[in-house]
Amino acid sequence: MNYPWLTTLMVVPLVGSIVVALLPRARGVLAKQVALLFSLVTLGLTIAVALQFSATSAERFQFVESHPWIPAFGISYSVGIDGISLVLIALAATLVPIVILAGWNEADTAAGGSVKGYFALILVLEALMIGVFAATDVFLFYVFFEVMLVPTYFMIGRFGGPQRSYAAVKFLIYSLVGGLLMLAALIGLYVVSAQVTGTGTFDFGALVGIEIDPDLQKLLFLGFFIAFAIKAPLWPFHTWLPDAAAEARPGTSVLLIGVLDKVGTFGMIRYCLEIFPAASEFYAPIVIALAVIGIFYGALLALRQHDMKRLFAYSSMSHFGFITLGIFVFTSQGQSGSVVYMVAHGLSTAALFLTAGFLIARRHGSSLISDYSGVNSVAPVLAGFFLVAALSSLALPGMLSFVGEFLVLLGAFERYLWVGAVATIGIVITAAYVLRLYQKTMTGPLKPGLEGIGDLKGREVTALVPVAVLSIVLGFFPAPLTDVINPAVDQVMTSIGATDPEPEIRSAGATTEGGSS
Amino acid sequence: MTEFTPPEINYYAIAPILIMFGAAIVSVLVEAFVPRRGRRPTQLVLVIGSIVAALAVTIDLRGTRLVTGAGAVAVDGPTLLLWAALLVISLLGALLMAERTIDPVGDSFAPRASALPGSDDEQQFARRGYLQTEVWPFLLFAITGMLVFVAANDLLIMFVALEVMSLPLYLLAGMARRRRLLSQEAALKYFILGAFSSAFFLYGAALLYGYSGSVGFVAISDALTAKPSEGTLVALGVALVIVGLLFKVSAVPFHQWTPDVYQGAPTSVTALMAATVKIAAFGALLRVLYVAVGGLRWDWTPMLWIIAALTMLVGSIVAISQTDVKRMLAYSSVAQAGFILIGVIAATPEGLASSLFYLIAYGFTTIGTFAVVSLVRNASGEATSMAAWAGLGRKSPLTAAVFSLFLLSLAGIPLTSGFVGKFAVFTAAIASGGTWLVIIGVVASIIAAFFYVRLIVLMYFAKPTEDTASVAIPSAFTTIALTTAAVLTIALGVFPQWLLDVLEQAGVFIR
Amino acid sequence: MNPANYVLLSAVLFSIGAVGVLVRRNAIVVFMSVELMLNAANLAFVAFARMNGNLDGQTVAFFVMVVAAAEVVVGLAIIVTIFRTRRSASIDEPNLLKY
Amino acid sequence: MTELMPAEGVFSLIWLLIALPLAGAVILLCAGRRTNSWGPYLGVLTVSASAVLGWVMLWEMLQVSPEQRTVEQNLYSWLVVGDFQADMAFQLDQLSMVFVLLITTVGALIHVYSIGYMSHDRDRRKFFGYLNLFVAAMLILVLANNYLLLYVGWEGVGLASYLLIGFWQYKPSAAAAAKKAFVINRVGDVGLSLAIMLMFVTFGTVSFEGVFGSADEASQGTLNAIGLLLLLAAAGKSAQFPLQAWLLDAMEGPTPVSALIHAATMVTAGVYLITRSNAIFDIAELAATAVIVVGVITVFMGAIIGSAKDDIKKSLAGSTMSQIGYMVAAVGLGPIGYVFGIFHLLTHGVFKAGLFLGAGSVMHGMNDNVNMRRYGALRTVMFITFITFAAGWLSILGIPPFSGFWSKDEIIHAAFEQGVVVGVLLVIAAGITGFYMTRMFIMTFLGKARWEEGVHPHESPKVMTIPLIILALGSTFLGMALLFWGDIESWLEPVVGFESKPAALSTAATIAISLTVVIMGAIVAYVMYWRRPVPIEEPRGSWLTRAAREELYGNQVNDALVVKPTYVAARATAVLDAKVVDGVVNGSAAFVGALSTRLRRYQTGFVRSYALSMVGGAVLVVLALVLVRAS
Repeated sequence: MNYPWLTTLMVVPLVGSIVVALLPRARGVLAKQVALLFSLVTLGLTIAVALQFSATSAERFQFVESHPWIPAFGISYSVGIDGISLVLIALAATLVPIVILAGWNEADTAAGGSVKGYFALILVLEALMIGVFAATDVFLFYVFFEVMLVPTYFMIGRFGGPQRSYAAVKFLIYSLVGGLLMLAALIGLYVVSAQVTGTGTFDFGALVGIEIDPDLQKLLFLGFFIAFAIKAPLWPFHTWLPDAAAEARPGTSVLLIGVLDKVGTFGMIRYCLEIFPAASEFYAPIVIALAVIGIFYGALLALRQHDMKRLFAYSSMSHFGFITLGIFVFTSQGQSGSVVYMVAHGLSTAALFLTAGFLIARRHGSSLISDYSGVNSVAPVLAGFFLVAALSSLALPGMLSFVGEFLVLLGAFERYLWVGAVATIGIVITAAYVLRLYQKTMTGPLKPGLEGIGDLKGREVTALVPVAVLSIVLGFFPAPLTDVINPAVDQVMTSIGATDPEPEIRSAGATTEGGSS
Repeated sequence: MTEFTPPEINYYAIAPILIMFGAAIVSVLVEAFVPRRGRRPTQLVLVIGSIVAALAVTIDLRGTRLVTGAGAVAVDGPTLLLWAALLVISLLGALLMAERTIDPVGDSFAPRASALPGSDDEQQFARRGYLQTEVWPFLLFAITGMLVFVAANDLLIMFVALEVMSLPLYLLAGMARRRRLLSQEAALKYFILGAFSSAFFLYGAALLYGYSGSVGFVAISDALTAKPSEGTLVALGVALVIVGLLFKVSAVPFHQWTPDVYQGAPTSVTALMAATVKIAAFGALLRVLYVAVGGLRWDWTPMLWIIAALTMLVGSIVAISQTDVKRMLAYSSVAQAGFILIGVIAATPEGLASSLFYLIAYGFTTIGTFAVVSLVRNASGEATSMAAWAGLGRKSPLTAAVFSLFLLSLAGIPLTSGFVGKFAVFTAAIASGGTWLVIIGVVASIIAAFFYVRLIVLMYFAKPTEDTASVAIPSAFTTIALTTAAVLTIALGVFPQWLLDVLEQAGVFIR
Repeated sequence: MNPANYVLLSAVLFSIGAVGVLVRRNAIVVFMSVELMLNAANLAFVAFARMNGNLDGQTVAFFVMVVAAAEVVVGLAIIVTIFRTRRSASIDEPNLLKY
Repeated sequence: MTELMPAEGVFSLIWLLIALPLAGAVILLCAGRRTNSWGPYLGVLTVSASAVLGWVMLWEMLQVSPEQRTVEQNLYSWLVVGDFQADMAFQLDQLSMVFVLLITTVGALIHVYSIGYMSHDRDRRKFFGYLNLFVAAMLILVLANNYLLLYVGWEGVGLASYLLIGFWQYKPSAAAAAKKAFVINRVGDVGLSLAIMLMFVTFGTVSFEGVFGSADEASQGTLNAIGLLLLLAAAGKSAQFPLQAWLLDAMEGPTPVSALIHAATMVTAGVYLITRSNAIFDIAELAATAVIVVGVITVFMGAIIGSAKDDIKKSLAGSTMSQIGYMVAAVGLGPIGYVFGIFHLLTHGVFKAGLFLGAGSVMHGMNDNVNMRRYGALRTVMFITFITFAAGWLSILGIPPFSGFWSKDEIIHAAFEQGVVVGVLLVIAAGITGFYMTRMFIMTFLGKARWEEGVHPHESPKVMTIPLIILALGSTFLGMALLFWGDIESWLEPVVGFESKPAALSTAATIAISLTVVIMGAIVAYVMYWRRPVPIEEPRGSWLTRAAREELYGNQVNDALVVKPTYVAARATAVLDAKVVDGVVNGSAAFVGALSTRLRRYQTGFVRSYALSMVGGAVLVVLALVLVRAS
């Protein structure tokens, strides 16, 4: 398989963005159509890649491409995907057309920028998102990681609410803080690799094996981890998120929280864990503590938000707590669960933000919960999707998010009984804030002024249906995800030298796969 | 009476210097003898031709590695590389200075520098459409000085080169057509402080001469090995020489001229100066530190360490509260000097290579930055007040995009040359044990990002107001300069390997 | 007389020049102070030449004199221009560029 | 452990039991309002088909020997990660068979009834969609062969319950009640999830077969922990103390919902869960005792609340709590009680559904007024409702030969076998039951009419009364049928391991005692509510009455112990977030900004000050070098 599939995946949206950007300013509709077309082509290519992906392959990375880029620093353009990257790329490729479709009119009223600009930025971002998950060279990853900031920054800052510039700057500065710390650690890693192997390298495969002095590992780990913790965002590095989510357009928020922030958790599982196993083990208790704090902190804050978008942001923070928790308990259930959760959260975030976005757009941009009541009676379809999104967010069994959340909690429980038990309590608060939101906005007597808002239109329904269907269908058939994730997680577990705890009693009925050892 | 043996001089090796010097003299003659009408075209042909010729020779010289003129001039890899960079950037600078379409009145220089601002005299000159063409000999002399400066292998030549480079620049700084008072003030400050700092340099040179019995770098280095015990004299000498050079690179606390001069000087001159003087001065500083007093490395490292940290932090922090674009960029150039110093301190071949990379990247980005500044105008000339930049992204998307590119490069965002430069110096520093300096550098980068981003915010996220400036449509001169800078900023960010290869081939300073 | 004393003298002259730059307000005087500093360096060069027993220092002194002369030309040009504009030779007066 | 039989013949259609109502739900919920006309019939059809299929399966099951009656159908591997495996697999045994029949049959009847009850609602297809969804989820719950799949059904019925309680969303009270039900249930769900996790950690599996097969190898501590967690789950779903507070509010939902979900089926899921996990509770003594305690407490709470409420549905809801308390107490008794718990569950499911539907029929005729103080003397105008309600009333009282008599009496008997205290308590509670049910019966159907003006009570249409009649027949005969003809004890024996112990009290004595007490309760009600006129305004009442009207302050306790502290914590977190966490960020930005304005002041614009700082810098550089050199 010599065809450079992954590069193609990046190039197509990039070309699309250039085409869109070159269209005349007045042809807004054409720009949208072209953008949608390119994103759909990318989705098609992604599906083609996914179909060719072999879950049982002995090779960790598939579709590998490697070309020297800056040999002076041991940097190469190396891409390749394992199961984890594959599902996240698929998530990105799925959400982009949905966001384009849902955001069809989002940029029309934007104060700051042109219509085609918005869609061109989305496509640039898609290329970068695919790149960041596909990179197998740490430097290349870093480049994508940082460059992603630029389109996102413009998407928030040019096409957002009244406070968008503050939010965009806060987002950027926060991210840059993380990015620069990571840069320092990255360079440190390179220098160490040069000392250990003779020639410095950024190749992920080569870096996984090398022995790093434990004290140094701890420092380097921190550099990477803080960058990822800011991106993810983990408590207490989260305060950029509510502002960004509140000010950005719903589509931007979907891509930002649904996909971009996953780079943080992806980075933790791929880079922090595998390159710095000893440090990961050392810091695991602290990280777990932060994650658990984040679960409750986000949930409690979500409970008293007056603004829908801020509520979603805090709820995401809570969810990211779960994801991080799953990663750092070093069990295959926890880690697979985290990856599933990443996908599930992407879908549920998309559903929430887009549905809320449709609602907000019908009320001239107010996202205050108190401005809504009884929407269900005038827009039942909208309310229905909102409910599905809410249920996905509270991880109702049968939804994909349940699979993720349960596995994460199970993984945590296996390793640290009390951590798992305490974190499980979080699901009650989640239910409370999600249903409180639904109750206040969708039910009750109709708020005056909402009479004429009208239900969802065909385009909007078309955008939401795939998200809802995927959430539910994958909830009952998660195998397409878990089949590709599990081998990758096993690799991670092997790299860090962790094994699942054995059950107290080997039951006769239990699966005995690998149990005889 | 010993017999006088003239030193052997490899004329071809120093041909770029000679070409520029010759061109400078011819240029003076042109001023004297060519009729007014024909001066500008003649000068332009002369300047561009000589620079291109010098550049061609420089390229032809690649691989040369020799010391000539009785040890006074070293032509080695770094020298040639710096020459090439200086010449290319000077060429871009010359193009900017040649621009005359963006200002309806003419070019950006006072028609008669000595005239009283606003006087009848001056107005008459303006009415007649007289143009200042003295700037061209000045430019050529300054370039000559820079070329010598980076090749100087003894303190005397270095001092002379310093002055040959600086004196024309002092004058150029004072020649702005608009805002004459500011321009003159900038010239005065630049001159007084420049002279002051060269006095320090010179006295330091005297002390080093007293210590080693020679002004040659190699001799000084040998003396340090021969008699390492004599401390104070050499320490004083090194300190004063370094102070003189740190002034030119605008390191804290010798930086205070920078914002005033950058702001007051005509923007095209600022562009030239910000890019080339920094390169030349760092070239000289590197040679002094690595060749002459490399043996004292452990002595000057702590001092430079502190200076670097201060430079990065003060430059970045003060830039935050600036309200004038040029002034902000001046503080940014202070901060950038600190980053380059990180690479300098590494004192390894990687340190040298990374500093050079950073310098070159910085040079192109900077000249591009100021080129954009020169285009953003309102009725009273250049609009350097930040308020006038609000909403520029809406009014002139392309200009704003290019400017953002430069800002992102200065901020060190990947896929720009600034990032690779930062990456290179940080790598060199960490490899030689400068981790904490890198961490300070990271902190400073974060602070610096703040003000770069602020400008982008202003351009894109603010609504245009009545005060928003408009972008002048430049002639081919500025367009070429701007495009080259932008292309190189991206090219060096995306495909830096060729320059890294060149740097590797260039090797280290010859001794 | 010990040549080292000339070095000391040069140091004193250098310091006087430096202090002069700091305390005097008239641009011309400030400029003269800078020249004094250059000449202090010259003195040091000559004294060191004597101590080191070679002529390099004296050669340098000649170069410095030329450079100083060039500096005078440029410096006076600038100062005179400013004087014509502002009718004052105080170097504290041009104070538009700050902060 | 019985052997699992592969799903063949009609049993290969186990999945269809669930798929039919699920398909109905999907069609009705996705197709929109255009299905309003035929949607209800589709709902009835799918559930009825499931019911028929269920009866066919029962028939088939009766054809094989008791050991072969456990059928397993494994559809696919649902969730496999590491050693964790949960299949999409169903297990149909005697216990789930019973539930399948209860759910589908009662469900079908209530669907039919709803056609009439909801005929004027503009969202009725949605209602039927939700009901279908509920039936499907409930079937998943009882058919799952592992705890994780059970959990899907468990939360699925919670969702359906949420949707149906809040069906009239425009009523804020309904929406609030729905949310409350879901959130309180989530507390129970935490218990269930933790129990599942603990099972996996202990046994390495979450399938029934695997867990029960090696339950005896686990330690007491672990089993007790699992048991208590399961009890927490059961308490949530079955509205047992201390998670009882949602059930009374849940009466905001349409009455068929109350009948189906909050009386007959869903609320009994807790009983099912404990019975299903009998292998654990048989060994975990502490947990089993806790089950009894919770059951008994709830028996009293429900009965007391039921005695004071004037809202007919809430009174019935209190009764439901109380009756489920009986079942829970029964299954806490161990092998002896499981059968009777399930037995009572079945009879209760039928007669309570009848009672609720009867109440619904009354409300239908009374313009949806639920206040019993405005009822009275309805026996003539709503004769069928009166008769069918009477059957339910006698059944719940435990008057022979009505269904409730057989099942409740067995529970009391079993309780006496276990210990006198529990037996006595349950008998006393039976007395209270006699009181409040008689009170309800009298206030509604007998005495003088206290109708509001403009109310013209009338009998409900046939589509509503026929289900009532069927359920009334069930209330009358089901107990006997199950006990004598169906032989429920031996039917369930393979699953729950029924055993008979020597009784402390003879059967006759038990019957005598409990009947006496019940009739005493009924007489008190007769005296209070028939002999004396019923005031239209509710009297102030004793402290116990007032407490009971306040649902024994359950909401207040929850508020004080959970809700308020949570909101206080949320507010504190918000302050922390804004002032400290974000404050540090904005603060450091402000600090740098302030530093910047401060530092730029040093750039005075005076050349001489620049020169001074140069000199200063030079001095420092010199000093640094000299000092380093000297050291």
